[in-house]
Amino acid sequence: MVSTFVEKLKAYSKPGYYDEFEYHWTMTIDLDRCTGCEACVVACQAENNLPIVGEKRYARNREIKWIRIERYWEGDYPDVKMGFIPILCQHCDDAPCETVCPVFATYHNRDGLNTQVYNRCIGTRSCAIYCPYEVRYFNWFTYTWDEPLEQQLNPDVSVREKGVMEKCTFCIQRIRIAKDNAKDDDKRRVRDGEVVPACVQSCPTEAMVFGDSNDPEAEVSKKMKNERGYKVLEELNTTPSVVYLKKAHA
Amino acid sequence: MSKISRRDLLQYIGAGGIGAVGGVLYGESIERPVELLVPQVVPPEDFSPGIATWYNTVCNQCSAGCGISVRIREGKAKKIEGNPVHPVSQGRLCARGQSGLNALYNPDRIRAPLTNAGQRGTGSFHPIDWDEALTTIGSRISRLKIEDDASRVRLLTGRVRGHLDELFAQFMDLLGSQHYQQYDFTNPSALLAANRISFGTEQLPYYDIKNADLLLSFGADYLGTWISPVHHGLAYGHMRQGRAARRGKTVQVEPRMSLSGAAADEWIAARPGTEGLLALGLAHVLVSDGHYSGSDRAEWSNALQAHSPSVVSAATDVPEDKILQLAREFASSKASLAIAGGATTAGTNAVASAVAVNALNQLAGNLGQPGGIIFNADQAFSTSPDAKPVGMQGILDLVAAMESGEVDVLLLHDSNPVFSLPDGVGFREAIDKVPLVVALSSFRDETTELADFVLPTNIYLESWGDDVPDPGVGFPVASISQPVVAKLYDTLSAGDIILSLARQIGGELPIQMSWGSMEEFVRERWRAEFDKRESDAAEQDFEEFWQAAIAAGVWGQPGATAGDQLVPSAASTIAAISDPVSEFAGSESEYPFVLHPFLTATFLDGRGANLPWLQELPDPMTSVVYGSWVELNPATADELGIEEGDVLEVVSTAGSVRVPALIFPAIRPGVVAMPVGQGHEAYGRYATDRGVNPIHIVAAQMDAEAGDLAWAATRVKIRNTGERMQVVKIGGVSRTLGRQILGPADGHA
Amino acid sequence: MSISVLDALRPAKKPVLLGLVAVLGLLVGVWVHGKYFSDRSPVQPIEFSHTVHATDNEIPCQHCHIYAATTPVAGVPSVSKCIGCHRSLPDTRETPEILKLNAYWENREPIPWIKVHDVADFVHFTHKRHIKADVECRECHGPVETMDRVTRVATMKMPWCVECHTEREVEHGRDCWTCHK
Amino acid sequence: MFDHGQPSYADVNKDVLSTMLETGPRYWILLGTTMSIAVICFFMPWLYQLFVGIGAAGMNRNAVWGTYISNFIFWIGLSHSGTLLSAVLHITNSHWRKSIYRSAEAMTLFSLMTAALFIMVHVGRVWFVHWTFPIPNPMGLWPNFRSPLMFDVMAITTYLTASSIFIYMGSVPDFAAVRDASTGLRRRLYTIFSFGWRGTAREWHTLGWAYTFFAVFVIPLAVSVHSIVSWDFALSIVPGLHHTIFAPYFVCGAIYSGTAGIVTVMYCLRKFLGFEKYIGQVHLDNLGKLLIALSLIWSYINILELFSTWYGGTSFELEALKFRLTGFYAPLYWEMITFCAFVPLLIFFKKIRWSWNKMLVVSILINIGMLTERFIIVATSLPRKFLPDAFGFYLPSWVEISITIGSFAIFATLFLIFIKWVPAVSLYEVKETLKPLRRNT
Repeated sequence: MVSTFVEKLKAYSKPGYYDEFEYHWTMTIDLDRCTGCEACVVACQAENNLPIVGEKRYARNREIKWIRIERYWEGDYPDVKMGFIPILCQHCDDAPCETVCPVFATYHNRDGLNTQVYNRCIGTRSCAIYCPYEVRYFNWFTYTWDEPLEQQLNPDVSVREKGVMEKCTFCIQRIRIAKDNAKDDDKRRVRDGEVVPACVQSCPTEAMVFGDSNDPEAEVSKKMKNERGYKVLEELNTTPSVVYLKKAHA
Repeated sequence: MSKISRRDLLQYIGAGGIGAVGGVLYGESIERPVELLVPQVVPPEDFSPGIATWYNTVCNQCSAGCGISVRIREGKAKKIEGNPVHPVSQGRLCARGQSGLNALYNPDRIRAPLTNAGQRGTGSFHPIDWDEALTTIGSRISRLKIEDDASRVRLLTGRVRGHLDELFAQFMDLLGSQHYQQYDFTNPSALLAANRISFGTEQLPYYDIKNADLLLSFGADYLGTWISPVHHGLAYGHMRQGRAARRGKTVQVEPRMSLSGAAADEWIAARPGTEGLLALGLAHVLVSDGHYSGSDRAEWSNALQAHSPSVVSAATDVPEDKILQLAREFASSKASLAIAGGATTAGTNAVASAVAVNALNQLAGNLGQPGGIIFNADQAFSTSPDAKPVGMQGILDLVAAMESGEVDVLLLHDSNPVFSLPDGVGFREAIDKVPLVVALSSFRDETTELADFVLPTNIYLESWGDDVPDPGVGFPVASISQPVVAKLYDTLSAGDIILSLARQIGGELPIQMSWGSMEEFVRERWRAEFDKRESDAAEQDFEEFWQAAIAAGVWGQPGATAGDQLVPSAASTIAAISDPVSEFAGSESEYPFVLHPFLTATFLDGRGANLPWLQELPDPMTSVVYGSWVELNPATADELGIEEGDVLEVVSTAGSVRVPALIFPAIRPGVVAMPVGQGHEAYGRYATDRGVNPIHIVAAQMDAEAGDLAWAATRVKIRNTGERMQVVKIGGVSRTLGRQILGPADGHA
Repeated sequence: MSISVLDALRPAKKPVLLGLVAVLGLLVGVWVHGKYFSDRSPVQPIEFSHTVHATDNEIPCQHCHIYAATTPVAGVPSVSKCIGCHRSLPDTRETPEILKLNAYWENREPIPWIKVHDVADFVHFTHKRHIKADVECRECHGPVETMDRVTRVATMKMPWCVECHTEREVEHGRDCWTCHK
Repeated sequence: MFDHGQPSYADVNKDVLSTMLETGPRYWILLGTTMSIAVICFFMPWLYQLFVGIGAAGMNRNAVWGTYISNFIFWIGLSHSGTLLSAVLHITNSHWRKSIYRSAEAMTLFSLMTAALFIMVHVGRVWFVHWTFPIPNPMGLWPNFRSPLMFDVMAITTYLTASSIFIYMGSVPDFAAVRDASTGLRRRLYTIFSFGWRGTAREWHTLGWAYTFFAVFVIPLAVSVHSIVSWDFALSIVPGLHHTIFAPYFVCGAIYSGTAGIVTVMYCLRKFLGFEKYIGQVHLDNLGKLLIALSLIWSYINILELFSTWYGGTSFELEALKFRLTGFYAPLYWEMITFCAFVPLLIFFKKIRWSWNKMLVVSILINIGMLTERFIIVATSLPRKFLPDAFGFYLPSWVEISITIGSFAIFATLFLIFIKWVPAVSLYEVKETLKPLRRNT
């Protein structure tokens, strides 16, 4: 009785309920390679059925971009520098958004992914409040596609209705397919490089690397060890799954 | 509780029953509606429902010629990615390329042949069927042909490569008209001209950024818009972090920071139009400091003596020691590379500047070196038959011809001079003098709107064709483009239209151009190439080769190198060195600012403006979406008391536009920059009436040598209209406020 | 204490109780619907009988639903598939239903079958997985081989899915993203 | 304690019951107006929002919470001190409470309901809001008990239940009185309401016991409720919200605004129902003193918050503070400080404290201040969190403003209905306060 209670308590103390993950999907983004070209942004829009919100709604900050490039100027003319940094869901292992959702619409799955279940979401938007990275996007309206643009919609990803929260999934549909193939291949594990999210795939400078950091041989695990590596807002202890590599100097 | 009477009992049962029925009805009401389950009549071989297939073809969003793979589910294109085996894109793709799907499924595509109801330019068209359109046009042309007046037929296309180009050429040739010309705003005319001068070959060499240690870019936004951005991106990534303990350095010279400028380690805002001069200054140092020790050193120093650092520094407003330091780095670094593009090659001194940069490369011995300039092997197959007029000079001649009534039939394909040339050129007016204007186009852009007949073309994702990337990649390569989806509407590929026109015209055309379709034509040509290479090959060998090529989307000979690298003597360059300073239209006193129109990575010269994904894509440097803006240096803005969103009237000698201001930290004072691409009057719901087109206020000047528009050689004045307009952008505060977002401060890393 | 709620309620007892009973009935109704009224058996464009095909002629399911084992979708047989067999069956060639079939084939028209089993668009369901897990077709589709007209036997709604996943202790069978997309 | 001479038991019944049994046109007009305002300003815009999507409101990517949440907190706040006050005063058996607590508790009830409405308006898919309750379901889905919002649901429902029972229990004898004074259908209804109350000593004893029990039970509950509401913010890591002080801050603020609210309601009761006899100077005086105390505590906590933020000196917190004090919404902030910290100091003067009109003004100003306080918390912190490039801005849309106005109408409507169904002043407790009977001539 007491022991089970203690167990439950332990479970609760871990946002994801998992002490270790089957796979631990992780991404590294090398800011020294990133040129801010935004190929990833469009790739994501194409892959994940992001709506075309239109100018009026943009003007009121109602855009939906699961991955966005943030821009930071340093210094002033003539010694002015621009720093680009792609910001997407960091899939924190201690994600504030997960604890606050009253209906478990967002939870940590066994792959260390911070997932969002659109069907379960009731739209309290508290997750967006609690998320320090502001990567959660809300469907303020029902979005439509001018015929025949809707023919492009990706059948592996559902189109979200108004009133639900959505965000980067690390292209979970691609992970799902990779796992499916691996399972058919007498239940082997997914190999490194088999899963490539749309943004990583498109990146012309190969700034992004994605993989399972549980696998020490995976490229991503090696990149994470780079001395330029850091995590954005690390001081908040949300233990993000996205590692950035700082821009190097000449 | 008292016992229940029968009457009560019945009532209870009644109530329960009603409830139950209600419940069942409710359950029924939440049933999903019935859908149909429609089988195929005959399933295709490779069909497996719910599983995606990938088809390879060639991207057509710009002239880089990236290979792409398109993801198909149940016959619909779902996503475009780079073709992993294609040497140009190597599996990667830029935002523009990926937005190709928006072109394919664009709601504003032309869905059937159109003819204008009565007068031209009103934009009132009504659909007709192909036969009618083709016969009308065909008969008109054939009459001219019979009257031996075929030279009154003109063909103006965009940048067309591969065998479609040959088809066009052959068509005009057989017709007996020498007037097949191309126009593309992004055509690197100045570079080609300069290379003709310096290297005696009018081709774009391969710029080996990948292996460079120091990349010195004069105005070339090689990561955003210049020549082959995706390939350069790959190269850049490798150059930065791909090599162990060897991080390449990049320096960018430009008046307004571009994507490449943001990526650069050093960003130098030289006085606009003097970048070439800076190059010469560097060259001077290379020679005078003895970094260069060629036999022709004397000639060099002689040619460069006028360009001592002090002089150049004064002219370019770049500190002298900076010039010295750069020059030394450039000379000392193992693999250095200088490139020119953008505004540097868009002044009245375009070619001179490009030559200056060539000189720099020659002095540093970068020719034919890894990490330098590598001349291409002979292309996979020569598809461009003969040099045809490309660029503004050609348009001017065409306009003159049209004005003087020498043109009876004007065939337009995939080119929009009305939008991408200054009004001063007078294309719009001249076209009125042409009795019959036929446009082969997928969208109703400004130029297409002026046509009598609009023949809708397939999107490249629906057409057969091929392409030879230019510049090449060091070895012979050719890409095949195949239809990846069944065509959506009653359209034809440009090639097929030409072929059926040929049939209509009759004479020897149908005999000479006997191919049933573009597909057949491309196949024929490839067989010819195949036979040329393996003369003793049997039919089914080719079949295999062909199938393999289609599957891969590309064919190449990685083994075959450029052969003997030509290292031209510097003499011609030395001879060509002049004083490259651009002349600007408008006096500095009256027009205090230099107008710096820049191509955006999203719209390029405006061809991307009808794609919603690109309209919604924040501009990389400013995060602005939809619409255009004019950039000012913060200091300038303070002086004039201008804030973001103030609508400014930007006036040049050629005209004026009204556009909201945006304060941009990385632009030279005395320069105002405007993005090119918006401000369409036609071109579909996403592009029309959005922002302004700076090219309209550019003075119609040219670089004589290159014969192309000097779009960066105009001065403007600005007036605050007092109106305000929101500049729609997603960025909030673009300073880190001391937060370690871009990484821990140094020493903590 | 002597405050008797029941006494106090006496005047209102009847209506209140009736109301309660009605509500109870409602719940029962919903449950009954889910359990017993979940069938759906639309009249199909061709009166196709699984009994004839599967029982009398003992054709295995996947002979016609060829994609079931390999793809997410089981797939209805293409018209060519039907015609393929029926061409070689002279005795059936004249029946009215076969004539309909021939008509479709000659006009190269697909047969507009009406969907009987349908899962919501936001559900990621794959036949392959379930067949690989040795789930019998009948476990979800019922004894189709005995149906002259196909009738749905299960709601195909989440409670139904979850029930089975729980029973069989499917690995991650109750993780939202196993079935939702 | 009665300004106008002591009334007799009969008077009490007459005065109070008359407000229920005799309804003049003025009442109907009043009710009609409030109702129509509620429909036009609250429910119609809400309907519009349901069709269009939450985008009808001014919220955006950077500020996903807005006026709805701030109003929710405001109304929860108002709900305090109703029941809480009444309970506290009951166990400290201070007599002056007796004639005001009924309406005070009613206030609690109705502001809670209004608050609950705001949750409905706020969420994106209100038609699924029942998922926040642990209802057994065949899909085996449960709410997330780690979520502060979940605590909220629990706390508020409990509080609502408790206070409704509390108020109902207190009214049972009065229902009986109404029953005896009325005939026909009304009589039958009140027979049910009053649980057949007969007024035996035993019943009185039971009632007293139960009532005290609930009084004790409600006090910690009330405190917990607003602490939990504050946790919606405080448990986040948003700069400007992540403060340990938040729970007491909110509780104090809640009671503060609640007490001010009571003053307003008292005023109305006197004005419109002629309860001058029962609600007198003494009540005003005591409430006034209470207000002073609360305002001082409130100001103290504010200063604490500012100080600790400034002293902590992290970039995030300082930025948030700077924006709050000097940013776009600074005027609102300083308005709040004036109304909630300085204006109440006037109550020190007897002149103010003893004048109903002046006190009305003060109490309303205080609640305006509290309303803005809630708004500022939401509007200045949420759009400016950690990543400057994602900084945004929040401006309420007409929908939000109109719904805010409408919510007051809803509250008023509920209250107007209430005074026709329940004696707005507790008959029997007032009688208790009367001096031993003299037959009056």
